[in-house]
Amino acid sequence: MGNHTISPRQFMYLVILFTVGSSILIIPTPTAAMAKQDAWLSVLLPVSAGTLIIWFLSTFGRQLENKTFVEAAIFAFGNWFGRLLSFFYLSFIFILGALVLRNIGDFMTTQIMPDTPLQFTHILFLLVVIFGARQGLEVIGRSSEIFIPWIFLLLFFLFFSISPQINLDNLQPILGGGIKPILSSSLTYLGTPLLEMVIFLMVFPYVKEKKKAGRAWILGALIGGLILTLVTLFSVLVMGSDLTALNAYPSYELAKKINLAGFLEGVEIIVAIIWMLTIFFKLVIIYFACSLGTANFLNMEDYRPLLLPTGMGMVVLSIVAYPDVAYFEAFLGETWFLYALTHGMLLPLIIWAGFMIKRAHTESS
Amino acid sequence: MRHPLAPHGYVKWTLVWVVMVLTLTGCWSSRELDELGVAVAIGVDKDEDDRYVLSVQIINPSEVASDAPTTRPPVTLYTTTGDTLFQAFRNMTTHSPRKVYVSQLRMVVLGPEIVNEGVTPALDLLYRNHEFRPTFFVTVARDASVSDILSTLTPYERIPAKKLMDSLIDTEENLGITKSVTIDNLIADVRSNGKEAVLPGILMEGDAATGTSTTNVEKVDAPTKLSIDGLSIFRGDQLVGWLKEEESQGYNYATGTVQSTIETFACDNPGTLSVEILRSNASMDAQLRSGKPTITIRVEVEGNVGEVDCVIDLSDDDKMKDINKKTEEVIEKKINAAINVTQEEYASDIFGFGNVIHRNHPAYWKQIKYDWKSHFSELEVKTDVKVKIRRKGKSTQPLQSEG
Amino acid sequence: MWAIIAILIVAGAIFFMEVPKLKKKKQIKDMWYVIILLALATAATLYESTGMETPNPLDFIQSVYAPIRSWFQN
Amino acid sequence: MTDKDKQTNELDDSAPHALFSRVEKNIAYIETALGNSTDLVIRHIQLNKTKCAVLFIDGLVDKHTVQNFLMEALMLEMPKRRVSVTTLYNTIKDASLPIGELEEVKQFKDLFSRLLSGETLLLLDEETSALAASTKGWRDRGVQETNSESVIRGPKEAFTETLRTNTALVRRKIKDPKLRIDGKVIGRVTQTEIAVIYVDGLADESVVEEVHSRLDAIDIDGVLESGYLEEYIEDAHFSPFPTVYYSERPDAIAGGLLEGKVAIITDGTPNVLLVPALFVNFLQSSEDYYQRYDIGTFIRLLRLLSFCVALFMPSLYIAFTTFHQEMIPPSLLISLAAQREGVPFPAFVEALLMEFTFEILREAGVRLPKAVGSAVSIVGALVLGESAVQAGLVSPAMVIVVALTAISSFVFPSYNMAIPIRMLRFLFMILAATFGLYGIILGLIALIIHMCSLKSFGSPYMSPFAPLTTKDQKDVLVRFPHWGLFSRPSTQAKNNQGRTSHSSRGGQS
Repeated sequence: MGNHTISPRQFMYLVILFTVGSSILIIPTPTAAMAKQDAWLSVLLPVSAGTLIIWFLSTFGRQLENKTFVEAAIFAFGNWFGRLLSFFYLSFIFILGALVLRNIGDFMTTQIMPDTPLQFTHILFLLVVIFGARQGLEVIGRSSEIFIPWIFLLLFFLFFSISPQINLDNLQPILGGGIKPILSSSLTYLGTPLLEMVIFLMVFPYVKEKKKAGRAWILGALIGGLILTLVTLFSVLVMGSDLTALNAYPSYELAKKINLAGFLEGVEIIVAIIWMLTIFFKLVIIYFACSLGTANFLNMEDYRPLLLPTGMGMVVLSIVAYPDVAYFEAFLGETWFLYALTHGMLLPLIIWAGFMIKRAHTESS
Repeated sequence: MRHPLAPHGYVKWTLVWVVMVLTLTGCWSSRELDELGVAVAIGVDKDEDDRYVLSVQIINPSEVASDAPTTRPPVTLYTTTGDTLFQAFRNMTTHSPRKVYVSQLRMVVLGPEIVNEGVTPALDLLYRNHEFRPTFFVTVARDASVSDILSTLTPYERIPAKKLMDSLIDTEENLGITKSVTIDNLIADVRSNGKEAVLPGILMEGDAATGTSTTNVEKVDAPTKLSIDGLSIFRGDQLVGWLKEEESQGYNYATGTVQSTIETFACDNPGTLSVEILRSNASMDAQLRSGKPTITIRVEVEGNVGEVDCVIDLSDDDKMKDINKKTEEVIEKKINAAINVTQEEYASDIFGFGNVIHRNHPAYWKQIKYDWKSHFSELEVKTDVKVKIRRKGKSTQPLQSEG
Repeated sequence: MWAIIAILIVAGAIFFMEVPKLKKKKQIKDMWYVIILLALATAATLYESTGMETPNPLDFIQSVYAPIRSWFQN
Repeated sequence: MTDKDKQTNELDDSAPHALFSRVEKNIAYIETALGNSTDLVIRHIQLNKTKCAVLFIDGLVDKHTVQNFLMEALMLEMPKRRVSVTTLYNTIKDASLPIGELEEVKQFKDLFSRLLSGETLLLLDEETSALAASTKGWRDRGVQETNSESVIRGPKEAFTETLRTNTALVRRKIKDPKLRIDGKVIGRVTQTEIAVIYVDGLADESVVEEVHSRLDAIDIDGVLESGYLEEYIEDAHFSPFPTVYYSERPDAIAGGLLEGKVAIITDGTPNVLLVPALFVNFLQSSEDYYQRYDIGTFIRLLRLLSFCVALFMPSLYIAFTTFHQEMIPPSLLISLAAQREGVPFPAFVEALLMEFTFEILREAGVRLPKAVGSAVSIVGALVLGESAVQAGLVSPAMVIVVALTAISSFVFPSYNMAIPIRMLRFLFMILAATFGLYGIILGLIALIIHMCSLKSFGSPYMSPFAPLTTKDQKDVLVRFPHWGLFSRPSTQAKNNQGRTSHSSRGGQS
């Protein structure tokens, strides 16, 4: 499908952006609500556990050689059952895409432009995403190389300029509530970026140097996880766990508190820019994976014609997906982890098993 | 090479046009600068009918920015009422010709009624609404109505809210008798079990009526003045009392927020000696002995000899040690006074001893968390102040000599 | 009303952007897939724009996972 | 097919391919073909009893050469005894004429192109081939100082309208036998000469091939300027960004050739094309390499900054003042608000108005005769700076913004790059007016994606940023000292990477 191949480094950048995107909005609040001052631990802990998941996914990806996940499912389980499994996978991606889109829309209409209708915010964002996805993976990878330094620079600026307001007391007592709330709140992180990584199995075939790419995947997830840990850590350090949990968008509130030398104020828009960039890349990957998967599913030559119709559907779903923010919080807290677990872990395991058996079978015969 | 008219190009430009049309359909959230009433201070109180009274001090930009002196005041005050604060805000539109814009808000003044009744309902809006940034200060109007304070014009600094903010920060930094509190600090303290809130007070001297007129600022010594005054003590979200100046200082020493101040004490010989405090550091610890917590406050202070109005041999090391010790005593006395008054009179843990216990002994804290108020009054607190006087200023000896 | 017109215009624009291209490339099967998907998406959008209660897949997911969740929590 | 096409084709088709043997017939034919043009000079002479004719176009030939070398030689140096026409022809061709370039012409088509490009033809009776002597010489502007790309330090000379002069200017810079100059003629009617120049061994063969094949594919009646070619050979037709670099400066072109690029010189224009062109090339000036590296680096960063300023300043101003007032420092906000009191338009319209006014002034300034130019600038300054503000039409802050934007857009060494900025600026202003920073950021993302998707003759437009090549970063935003620039850009010069030896730095280190 065209000449889109990306280098392991570009792939790593995409993984970082994917990990940070939208999780940076979602993670701090529920973790601080549950794990209180240990919220950062409940992000750091699953980052290490996530290495295992990604190791499995990347090994699987290497064994797939140049097949995408959907192609592998069809190869392993045949035209009908394989397609059924792929359908679950694709619907997972599609729903995730709609939720991510809604995340940025919610954020924008809550914090920055309350009078702008949600639909238009979504449509504009999605148009740019479609534009990006249409250019293919190669261009997405290259533009990630342009943006990554800026994201790091802005993050550094955020951390640096908020550091005078750190209060170390906010972190104590460490492990004051025991390990249990940390474990249960770490499910949020597992569910939100980590298990979603299965989407990269649609991208992985297009990465050059598979061995290096596997390492880049793990490294990218680690760096992304570290950024999220830092964001959570700083939120708690500056605002305390109570206010972090109270805020819908703690990292944005964090940036609002920046006041350097009395004149550098009101720079919270910097955080909004980080979010928009990371969420953009997350969505573009999701979108690419979704339409490419659908094209594979339907045996189409090119995924590009699918982009616009899919976009229409995604805008609708993003609007109807939840009536209010409370519904989303409940969904995220209660169901999402299980949903992500079945699609992000169970499904690849099944297909991996089927794929290995089938491959051994075809090789022997 | 792709053909010039490959479909790719069509799509790209169609997208561009869709975006253009989409964007041209509306500018939903935009507000022109000249449509904004930039609010710098907000006053919240309640009237006799238990309705919220909202006063908003709005900048009159052309007056503030212009070089030519005018007779119109630099700020305007609008006051509305409403069943909720939000409603009062919306009622503002009937008074103010412009949309009230609060992102540049510097100060919120809470009225006597509302602080006695409980501030949480008022704080909710101030924290929930996206336009409010969490950097403005919250203060309490002391013995004056909120609208009187906010309608007082200040000399020298044209915007009264800015004057209030500046003097609040200056008083905090140079005198240590007050403490600036931003909205998120206040909310965190009000919501926390192990710490109670304090808020600085604003005092109005002089006649309220003269303060509102520009004649107030035309005199060299403005008849009506605003000043920052001490700290108020909260229990939960209600005001329960005020700290005296010295107690406020003691409070700031204990929490380590003193940046610079003056301590004065009597010499052995008649006269006084003042020490300029340059920096201070405080830490609190909780020890658990036989199931009873003890708090130790350690304060480290560094300073200079500031003013000597008595006869003393400053070249004598023992004398310097003596000054150290005396300063320590003065500071310790202030801290203890603050602790005593909060423990005995108000039963309000403004020092955050509860949080200290939580940090050091989480398990114990869990047992007493909900019963903390009663425990607080019996809490044993030790103070340990260390003062280091480093320098004596330009003169080596006092001007007064024994001869 | 305006919403419906706008949706139809957008759907029409997408149709004319994608379908003739595929037809020219003789990818007839792909063309039909695109038309079907576009029709589905347009229908969903129209349905949503009329303000009727649109079925929400998240409700469905929640109901499917409800038993597992209660088992998981115990 | 248009009428014009038909005509040219008729001429081509009806032309007999070979020359006639009678000189009158040939001359008659040529006269008809050229429609008895008054600038066609035909001199009939008798050489050794053979009828001959010398033909040239007045104004295109150097008359001095024609008289002193050609005519004189023909008339004075001819063999006295009678010889056959063939011998005479051969003698003239091989021995008699003291002229550098002399070629045989057998076809009318060839004859016309030579005649019309300034060569002098010698026709002999009973001979079916003519002799074409290169006597080209016409009024030439001469090598002058460039107006559009001036530098403080560095050579002042610029290309001229004459192809040969231009190739010579390049040759003078690069005296390597590997410098290749391939000739081409494009344009059915104009028959414009094109030269493709590259350094063999440095330039990527596939790029050279690509340049040739793209040029060969062009079918156009006329090429009056290199812009005609640019539009045909550029990669991104639907992009505001230029993917072909052009310059008037021989040193800039020579520098490009040394980096492994390919230059295309078009006769009749001083603007020489250079491919592949990357985004960063447009932000670099040849002067960067002449000044010391620290100031070179500083200026490059300054250019990038002014790129951003020129592109985003008005839209950011709109976004901040109408959407994100919290980002403006309080005292600035107050003074901005005071300035805006009484301005009748929204900030967006105000900005649009001023930007358009500025664009009009700029265009007027370019077109107007120099004498009137100063009048325009006075009016412009008054309109923009004083009256509009005093009339309360715009706020002073907006004037500052527009002025800064305008100045910033003049910083680029290549005029090319200012064009996308001028156009995209308005797009960003619309986005800012409707979605604030949200719109600007989305627009920026789309812009970067678009730029990343561009390619110029196989090189990614945004390289060496994307894809990131660490070792090429030495000569992008920062300029390393020449002794530190070890390698050529890796996307273009694939074959020969080494640029300097590592130990060639003099002085004490």
